[in-house]
Amino acid sequence: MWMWVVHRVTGVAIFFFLLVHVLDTSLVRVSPEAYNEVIGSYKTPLYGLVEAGLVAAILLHGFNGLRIIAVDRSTWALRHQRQLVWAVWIAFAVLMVPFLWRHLGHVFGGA
Amino acid sequence: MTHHEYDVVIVGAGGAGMRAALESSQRARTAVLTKLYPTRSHTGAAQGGMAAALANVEDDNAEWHVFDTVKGGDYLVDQDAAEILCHEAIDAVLDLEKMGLPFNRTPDGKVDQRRFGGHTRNHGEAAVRRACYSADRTGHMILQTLYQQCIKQEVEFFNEYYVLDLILDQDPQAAAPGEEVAVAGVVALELSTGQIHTFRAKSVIFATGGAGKVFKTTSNAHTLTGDGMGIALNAGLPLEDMEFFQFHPTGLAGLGILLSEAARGEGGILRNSEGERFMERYAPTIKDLAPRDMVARAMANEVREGRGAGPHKDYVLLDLTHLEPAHIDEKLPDITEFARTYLGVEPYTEPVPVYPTAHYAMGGIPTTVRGEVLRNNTDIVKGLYAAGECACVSVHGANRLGTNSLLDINVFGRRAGIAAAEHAATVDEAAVLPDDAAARVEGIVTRLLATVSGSGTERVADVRKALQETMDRNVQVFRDATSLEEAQRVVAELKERYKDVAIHDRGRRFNTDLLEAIELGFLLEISEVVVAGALARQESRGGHYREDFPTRDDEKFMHHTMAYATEDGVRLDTKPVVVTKYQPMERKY
Amino acid sequence: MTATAESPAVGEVKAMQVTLRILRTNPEGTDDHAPGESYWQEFQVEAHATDRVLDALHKIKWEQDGSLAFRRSCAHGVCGSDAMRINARNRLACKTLLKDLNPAKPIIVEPIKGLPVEKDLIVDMEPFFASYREIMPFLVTTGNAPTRERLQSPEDRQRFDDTTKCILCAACTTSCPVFWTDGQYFGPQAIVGAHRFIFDSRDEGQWDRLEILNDKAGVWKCRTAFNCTEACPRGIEVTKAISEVKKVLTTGEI
Amino acid sequence: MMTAQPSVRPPRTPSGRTRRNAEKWSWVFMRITGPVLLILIVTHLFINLMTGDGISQIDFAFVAGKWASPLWQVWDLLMLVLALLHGGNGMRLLINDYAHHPWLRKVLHSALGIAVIGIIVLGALVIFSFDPCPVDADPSLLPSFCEDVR
Ligand SMILES: Cc1cc2nc3c(=O)[nH]c(=O)nc-3n(C[C@H](O)[C@H](O)[C@H](O)COP(=O)(O)OP(=O)(O)OC[C@H]3O[C@@H](n4cnc5c(N)ncnc54)[C@H](O)[C@@H]3O)c2cc1C
Ligand code: HEM
Ligand code: SF4
Ligand code: F3S
Ligand code: FES
Repeated sequence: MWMWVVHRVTGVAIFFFLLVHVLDTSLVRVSPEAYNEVIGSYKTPLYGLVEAGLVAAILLHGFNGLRIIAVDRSTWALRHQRQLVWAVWIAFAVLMVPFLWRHLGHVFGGA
Repeated sequence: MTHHEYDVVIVGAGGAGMRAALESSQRARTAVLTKLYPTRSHTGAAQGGMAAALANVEDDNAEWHVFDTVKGGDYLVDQDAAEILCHEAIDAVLDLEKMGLPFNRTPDGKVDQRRFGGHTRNHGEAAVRRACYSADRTGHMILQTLYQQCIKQEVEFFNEYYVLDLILDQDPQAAAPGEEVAVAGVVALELSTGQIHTFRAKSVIFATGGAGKVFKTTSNAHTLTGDGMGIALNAGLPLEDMEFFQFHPTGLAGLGILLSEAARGEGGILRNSEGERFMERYAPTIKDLAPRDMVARAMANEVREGRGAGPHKDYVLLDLTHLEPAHIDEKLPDITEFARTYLGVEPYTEPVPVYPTAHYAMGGIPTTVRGEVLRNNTDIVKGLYAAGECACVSVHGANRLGTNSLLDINVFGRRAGIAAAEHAATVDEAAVLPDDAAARVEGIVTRLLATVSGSGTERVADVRKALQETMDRNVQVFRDATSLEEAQRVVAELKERYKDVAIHDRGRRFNTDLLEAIELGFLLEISEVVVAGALARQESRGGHYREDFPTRDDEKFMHHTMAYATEDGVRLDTKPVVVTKYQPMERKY
Repeated sequence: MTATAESPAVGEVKAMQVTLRILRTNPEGTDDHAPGESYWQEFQVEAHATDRVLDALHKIKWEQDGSLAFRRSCAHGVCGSDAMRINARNRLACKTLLKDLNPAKPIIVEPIKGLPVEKDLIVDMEPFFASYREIMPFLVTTGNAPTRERLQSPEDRQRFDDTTKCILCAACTTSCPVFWTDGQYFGPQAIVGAHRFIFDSRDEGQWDRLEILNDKAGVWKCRTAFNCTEACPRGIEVTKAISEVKKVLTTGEI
Repeated sequence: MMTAQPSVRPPRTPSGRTRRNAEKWSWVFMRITGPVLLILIVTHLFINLMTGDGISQIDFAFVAGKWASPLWQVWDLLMLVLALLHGGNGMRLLINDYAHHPWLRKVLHSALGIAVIGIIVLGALVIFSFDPCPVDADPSLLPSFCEDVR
């Protein structure tokens, strides 16, 4: 049940981010200045964190999506769905840790 | 108050009620009134199987089944009824199969069958596989299948309507022999609103199930309070053979939850504290698969003689440990689960503590083989029918064979349904339901609701507990004059106390407090009849065992008991037993 | 006199105090509460670890407050009357032993969610049964019936064994988060009910049933939350049954 | 008074069966697009955030540099379309779950449809009509290859 909530919340979050993301990227059509100005604001630490959250959401949603698909397709996965929830979190952690380390390095390292 | 009119009204939606409804709703405008949602009925708790001489796995025939039923019932069975039961059994099972019931199957795809107590080949030679089953949830499957068919046929249900009174066009006890007495309808209380409803009908079928809650240790549901029997009694009708109550050998010790006889049919063995297979001493031929009354007595005897197991030496053990776990899972999944859940015992590796539990009322509302209710030994009440555990056709006599009850509800439920609809087609107008038809019920409800303000002094639960404990102590597997007189005294006392009961819930809606108080009234009346019948029957026969009269006495007691409620207590009468082929013999297994 | 023992207990268990916190609703109101208002009430009862929650509820009803309303019948988990939310999980009160609940803390008892509450722990089951009725829960056959039984191999019988166990208790449907948000959803029980017939080799109405479940409110609403499987007191693999129905719908093969 | 309910009380609005397998295809669609998106997005994120200088490298020049290659043009377009359809369909399911009034449902569905189509069209236009070296722009903001073009 909780994974269902996570999936739903992350799905919605990604969707709204995507709307904004396409809009801001569209600014490249307006002018390089406008784009860079907006993107520049993404480079503040606050936005860095939001960005990290987004990546987290995508990874969680994505891996859990794979789990859901597996559960629908195989009886083994269905019977081991609880273990698969752990697998999702582990895969998520394995990717998130190096990412955060690097990403937050960029964000706060001021490079 | 709301008034309804139907051709046929069926009270009860267990196996018997719904089987009747399937027949009558095809032929007449039918309403089914039930105090529980149909799928909650206790038929769903039945486990082991339903008997029919299908001969799918080994040689068998209906005549052997008749013999077993008569002998199992200690010759108190009406043999004409037993013949109908056993011969119609085959179609009853096949009908259910065609309705979709998922029976277990033989390798060649037929309905599988297994052994059950008292069912034998060739008049007692050896146990025969006669019980058609679906794992250990046969009753569940029957109940579900019948309900599903009712949905298909759009049977009209009135769920959670408690029928509390039966209205006849005149007092059946006052009417002269041969005079016509007809049914007019029933009065019911709707649980969700507390409203009283009157139902006028040309035919009424009672299928309200058993009365196991007169005992403390029972396999029966909380709701099996003998309402139908009590209502009939109050309406001036007799109850037949109520002293015969079946104690099932294998109830979970202390709880009474049933472990089906199928456990023994599949090879389970009863052992005492010494590990001895004691049934070898009591029934050398068929041992653990002897009829229930014998096994229950043997168990109680082992405990009495100090060979009980456990810290208090008060139960025996049902040993399944020699069976393959896979076999247990396939054939007995539910009951092994009960042992795990409620006693924390793992049946694969440990024997399960068991002790006899009050299980089945052989007696009930006397009927003919068409389900017509008798108001004395010969006259029927026009338009009134009964079927299932609340009725007594008498196919079970003094002791019911396992799997014969699921059969009974199907065969006689069907017969009652057809007869009721056919009767309704022959009468133009139902008997008049008087304007004050609901007066009695209203009186009871108003009186009980008034106790909320503090006029009563007794608690329903206390009176009920005292009753159940008395019955367990004095009217169980072993009885004698002293114990029965004690029970009689206590029941009389409790009836007095009952007049002072008070309830707490002052509301009208879902007032289950009120209903428990009313149910207690039925329990008290039925207990009184059970005890009176048991006292009068100075012999031992089937489920009724008198230690002061340990043998069967065909000279004096080869007859049914008919009990009537009168102003001054229970009046007993007798009714001859129908004997066609089988003369009473000694009962040995 | 008789050999009936006073409740032959298997191993002695000591009595203890347990607290039950019950969410109550009285449609007609009480002295302190308006009609239909829901409120929490605590009761303390003396009980044994091996007692069921149902026993504790009975103790309350029989000794303290007769107006407490709940449904029950069989008391051993086969009739489906007493599904309720106990410590935030749907269970049958008669199949839940106190010792499995940590009786040191108050035991929280609420009506099952998603169906209208009628009184205390009693909910209106009608919408639930209506869903069941809608999926044609009965064997559909054509042609003449054989004189004997319809044959079915043990393997074919096995295919739908799991879903025949359903006792219509509603624990699954009322634990499903999708059902909570959208009562239009048929709910897992109805799918279990349909599964029982779809995979029955004797049935010929499968495609009508599948058609009904292929609807907006049908199987596709299931988001594999697994609450139903976890709630089912009969141990039915509900999500698996739902999955099998989805599979049939996508592949077109039974 | 409550009467017994012999016949089925309709607890739900039937879909009308105009699009018989709509929900089925929606379900299948989510399962196909999901894994594809996972690959697309993870790669996208990896390139943008993990390689080189991570988030700080992102500016007009970076984007323009990527879109100069048709591979990334197609990649991003695919990502855009699939993500919006997948996400949009997901949102539709949510609306069905939570919005119980028919009119509210209609409003939300329309808003969603407009947003999804609008964004897809906008995004596609941006990707394809994109000029990495706008003439009037400050050259320092442009990708390095613009110098060759000039
Ligand atoms: C645990 C157990 C296992 C059993 N196993 C077997 C077995 O393996 N084989 C076998 O042959 N037999 C078995 N039996 C016996 C058999 O199951 C019952 O005798 C039989 O099911 C009774 O069916 P019924 O239709 O008469 O009553 P029930 O199924 O009890 O139905 C009674 C109906 O009457 C309704 N009702 C009652 N009072 C009222 C009222 N006042 N107003 C309105 N409605 C009312 C109830 O709502 C219910 O619908 C078993 C019994 C038990 C308890
Ligand atoms: C990263 C790869 C992704 C995978 C593997 C994936 C997988 C899935 C799957 C399988 C579902 C169906 C869930 C179900 O039916 O129970 C789903 C639902 C959903 N997805 Fe994705 N998805 C991904 C990316 C996205 C993106 C980028 C968005 C946003 C634009 C998104 C938004 C949603 C939403 C809103 C839902 C509906 C959630 C619900 O109904 O509870 N997903 N996803
Ligand atoms: S599937 Fe399980 S939880 Fe659901 S109604 Fe049936 S028995 Fe109850
Ligand atoms: S809880 Fe609900 S979402 Fe599906 S898996 Fe069970 S039906
Ligand atoms: S009372 Fe029958 S299931 Fe709990």
